[in-house]
Amino acid sequence: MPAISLYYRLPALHSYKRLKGESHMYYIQLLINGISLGSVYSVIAIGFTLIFSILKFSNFSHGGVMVVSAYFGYVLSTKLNLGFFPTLLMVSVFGALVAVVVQYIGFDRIRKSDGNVMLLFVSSATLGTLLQNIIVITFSSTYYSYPKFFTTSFVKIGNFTVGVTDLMMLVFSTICIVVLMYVLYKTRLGISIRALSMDANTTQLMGINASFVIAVTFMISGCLAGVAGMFLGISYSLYPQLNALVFKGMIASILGGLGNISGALYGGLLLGVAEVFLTNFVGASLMPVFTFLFSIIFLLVRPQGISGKFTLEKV
Amino acid sequence: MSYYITVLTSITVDLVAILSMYLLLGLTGIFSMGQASFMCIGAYVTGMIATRADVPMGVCLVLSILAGMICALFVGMPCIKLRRDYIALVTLGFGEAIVALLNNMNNITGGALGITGIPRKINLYWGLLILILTILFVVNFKNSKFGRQCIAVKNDEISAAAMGINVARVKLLVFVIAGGITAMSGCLLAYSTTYVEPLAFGVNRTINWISTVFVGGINSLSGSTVSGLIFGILPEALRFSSSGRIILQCLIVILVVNFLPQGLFGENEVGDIFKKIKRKLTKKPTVWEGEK
Amino acid sequence: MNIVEVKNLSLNFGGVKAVQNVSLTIEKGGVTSIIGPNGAGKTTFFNIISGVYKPTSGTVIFDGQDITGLEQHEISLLGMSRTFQNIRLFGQLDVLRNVQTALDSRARYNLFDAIIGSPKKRKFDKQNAEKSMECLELVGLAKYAYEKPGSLPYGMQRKVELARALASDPKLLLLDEPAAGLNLTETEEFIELLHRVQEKFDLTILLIEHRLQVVHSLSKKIYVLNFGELLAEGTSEEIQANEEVIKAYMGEDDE
Amino acid sequence: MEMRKLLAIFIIVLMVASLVGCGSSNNEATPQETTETTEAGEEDVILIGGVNDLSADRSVLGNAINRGVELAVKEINEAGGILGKKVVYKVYDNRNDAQETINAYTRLCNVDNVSAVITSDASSICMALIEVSGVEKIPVLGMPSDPRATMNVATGEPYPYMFLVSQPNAVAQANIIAHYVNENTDLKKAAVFYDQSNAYSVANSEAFIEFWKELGNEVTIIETCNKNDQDYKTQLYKMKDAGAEFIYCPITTTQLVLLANQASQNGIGLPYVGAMDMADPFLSLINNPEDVNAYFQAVADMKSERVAKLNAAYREAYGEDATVKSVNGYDAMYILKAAIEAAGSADPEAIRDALENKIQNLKILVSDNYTMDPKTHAPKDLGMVICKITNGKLETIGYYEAN
Repeated sequence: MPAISLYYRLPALHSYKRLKGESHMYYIQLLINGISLGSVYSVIAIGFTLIFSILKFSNFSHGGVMVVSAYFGYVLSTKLNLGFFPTLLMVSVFGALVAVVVQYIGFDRIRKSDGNVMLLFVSSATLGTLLQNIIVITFSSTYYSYPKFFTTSFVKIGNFTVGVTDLMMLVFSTICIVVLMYVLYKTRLGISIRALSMDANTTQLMGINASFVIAVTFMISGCLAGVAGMFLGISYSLYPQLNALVFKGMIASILGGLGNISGALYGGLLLGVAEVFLTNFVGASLMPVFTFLFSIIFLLVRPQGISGKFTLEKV
Repeated sequence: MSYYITVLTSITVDLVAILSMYLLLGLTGIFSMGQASFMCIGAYVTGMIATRADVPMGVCLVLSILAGMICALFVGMPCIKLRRDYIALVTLGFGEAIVALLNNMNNITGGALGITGIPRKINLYWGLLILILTILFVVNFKNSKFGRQCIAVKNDEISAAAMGINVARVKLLVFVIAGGITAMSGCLLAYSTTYVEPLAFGVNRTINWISTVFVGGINSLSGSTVSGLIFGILPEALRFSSSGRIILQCLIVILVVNFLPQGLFGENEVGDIFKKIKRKLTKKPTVWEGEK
Repeated sequence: MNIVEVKNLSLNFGGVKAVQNVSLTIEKGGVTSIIGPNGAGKTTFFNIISGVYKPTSGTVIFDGQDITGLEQHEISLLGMSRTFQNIRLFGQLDVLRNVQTALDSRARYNLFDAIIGSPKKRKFDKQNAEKSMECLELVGLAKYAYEKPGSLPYGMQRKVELARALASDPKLLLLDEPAAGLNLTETEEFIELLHRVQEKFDLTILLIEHRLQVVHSLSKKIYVLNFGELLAEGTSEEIQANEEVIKAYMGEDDE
Repeated sequence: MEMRKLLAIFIIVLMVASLVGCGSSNNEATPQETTETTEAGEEDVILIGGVNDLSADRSVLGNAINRGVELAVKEINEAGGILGKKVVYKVYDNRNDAQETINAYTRLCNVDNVSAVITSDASSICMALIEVSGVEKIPVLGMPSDPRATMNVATGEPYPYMFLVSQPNAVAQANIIAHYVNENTDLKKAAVFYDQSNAYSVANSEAFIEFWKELGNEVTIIETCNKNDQDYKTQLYKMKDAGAEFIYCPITTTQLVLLANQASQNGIGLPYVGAMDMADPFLSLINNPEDVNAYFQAVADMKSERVAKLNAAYREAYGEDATVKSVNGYDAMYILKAAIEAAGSADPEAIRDALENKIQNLKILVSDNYTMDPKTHAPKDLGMVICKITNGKLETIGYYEAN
């Protein structure tokens, strides 16, 4: 065995061949990749920000719900041999149920006793860890993956390739967002949710049942967590640490303007595209450093986020 | 009983970090999600110096604190005036950036392989000494005008500013001090584990500290300390059950947060008892009844 | 001599003109009042003067110094102190410490003094605590010094806020609807207290109120704001006789 | 308010009670998670300790190793134990954390009085034990990939109580695969893709790059990823562009799945050369196994006769297929058994000496003539089994030694 120096430095040999040739095509492909990565972040961020908008705390149990749903979908699709759509349906229902249970165990009491918002955060982070560890205990002895739902794994659109799971993710996140927007802006329930997010006290005075609306909001958020979890499971395989992605959701929702639904969508896409382009130009190794600098600069330039409105605090 | 000494030493190290979390979250209401990265900075400063030169512990301690404070200044400056939630985002991103940097500069930091062979210089007595000094620091800080200003800032920023308190400066001051203390705990960690690696300082560590502070009582230094002690000992006591102990820990946090929102100690401090007695013994303040 | 001179002050909130081109002066000493119906921009005007909001245009001169755009705490340290419409005390600090925060920002000792508990620190803390206690005695709340403000009734909380604002020996005291939420006897008591305070401290008080009768006996000069604009100014009698003011108040039925 | 105070006091009392309860039970020799509980006194048993990643990020690997050890202990006890004594195995979780590991190890040494400790395959865990093992003087058997875990690289001296067992370190692994690929295939231009936050991945790829260049081949591009990255397409494009003939990717199974799925989605059909994580169940996890061509190494061929007994026992005990990590744990226990037998007693110092000098030509699952190198505290010239994946079909080529 030859002696080798362990501090041997790995140089980053980046190739910029693409720059000479058909560069614009390459960048469009990068953009597509960024958007498909971003759509994952968006779905997480929307579920995350939905809760933030009404209860004003960062709901980290969202990641836990995602993981549990992802494994539930795995059990359904392998043990019961359910197809893609039935599984997706069941998983989103399951996610909604878990989220409601989580809200009941973790947040209901604190919310009613009007405690510190940070208590809600601590409760959610703990519940997230709890859910993750339940999965670790039940499933952690080996790796699992979903069965193959789609016969082809990628489609060609012109010269560009898009993965089928990415495409499905994009389609479903768009559907989710459209449905959500419809519910929020066109139905009585949605108006209640939005009213609650603006002014909880007045809303309750106007005869809206806050507990019910909050429970429903958690169900919607849980649904999104279920969908996100299942797609993550399909494209990224199952592992209990999947809930770490909730941090990306948090970053995306802050970039988008905390508590703003459409902002979370844009924030997710922005984060996804930024990560892919940073990986291309500075390499994955330094990507987190530049993401950090990017987010600081972004917040300094636009402190209210992409879609956030700047409101002066009432004195 | 070297085992108990080892465990207690590791608890003192964590307690120092929890004290800094108390300063940030309990006293001033700053929500830092990446506080563990300051511990990482302290640990790495110590690791890099102690493995290259035979320097006394004090030097590393001071350098770690300085490094932590400088980084905190750098991170805090741009975001301290922004909305409260943004500091969580920026510190979270900072944590990931630090890990990436450490992994990248592997000719200085050893990259993901970490740094081995740090001399073991911390024993329980040193740890306790530093812990007690830190507690004294925090107690004196809390009982001075700075402590009152911090609480004022936490309760109501606008009202605090109307009292002439420079809110941004107070927050930055606390953030920098907390960065220094956390980095110091990192230095202690490096000296007690003799090995540091970037992955040990993830966001879960910070979340653990946050829950510890809340369980003890967000407004009580004694509470935070006691709950730090409990959460240090409890996993050791439950060591026989690998999965049970995490779940039990989670359940305790959820129970406390739900049923004792003020934490175990509420706003009580151990020192308050003496103060109350003293107040009862001395003359009562003269009461001005008004013109009735 | 004028302690405050406001020239052409305006503030827009995303299209809404909260304060429009207001110019006024406040003479040193005595009580000056700003009245106006709800939503007339009185509190916003206060917030601009005390530095919470930055004006879109115009200047504010306080005690001969241009304070437009200064931070809240800088203005406070120049000697302007205020209370809030919805009481904003520090819930976690007891009454005495609430008052003491106003003096703490003026206490001259540094972090090092604080940590080692130096004589300098102890001297300042003792001085300030004594002074705060005096202020509490003045408002008649000394026996509640070690209570949390949340446990006191509303009227007392108002007095604590007043004591806190007075503790720093301000040149100008801004009171934002100090009688709001108080019943008739409490209001009278409060007016009484203000008289006393004014005599003792020799300061200038600027008072916001939307009920004319409250300021009637106190103020030597009254400004009337309506829809963010200055509607009228004059002595109490002049204002009571002013047709426009009566018209503005007639539109409002909730009082 | 009163009820809250009561509740607070109740919780504190509960915690203190559990502490006291556990503290007192420590002294009794009734370990809770043992494969074999005995009523006999300490004289009749040999206590073996375990510290492993049973929860947190590496729980899959830690549990697999631990189960391997447990099965071996069960087997040994059924066959009459070691030196006529029953083996009691007591394992603690470390949450993949260095500080926890040190606490667990000192507890095993001081409270449980074990004779030796079997630990994780994570280098970080083993490296955290270097210092403390020198103080407690209880030998540690781990599977760290980083050579620094068993040897002081600066002085060339092995740490007296640290041992690498049942698999070669990352450098030796890279050496094996680099030589094999060089000699038996016509792949020349390598792209290296590694996880810069994973110590094993970094150590292995650094060594591979050096060996590969030494063998006169070319490394065209080096790309990295981070722990929680989800998108490798950019790196894949770059590697394809750079004209690489294969991707060397010593990354974790989860990451490999991601890489293979995204490569086949984007029609990047480069073959992979990898480390151990391409073993089963890797192929069953990816969407299009038929797109995968790869060479990789494993400590054992999981389908061979040698492992059949372990496989059957594992399936019976846990209802799942065993993985190569269980082989590591299983062999570690048998190496320890051989050392104790050679030492003739369960004295930690004697076991240490035996581990250093008397492990020779042992027949275990990973090798027919397993020998410990006293100079490095690592297995001497241990080869690995080379496996090949052709269009999604896994076949075992055979045992291969680099020299």
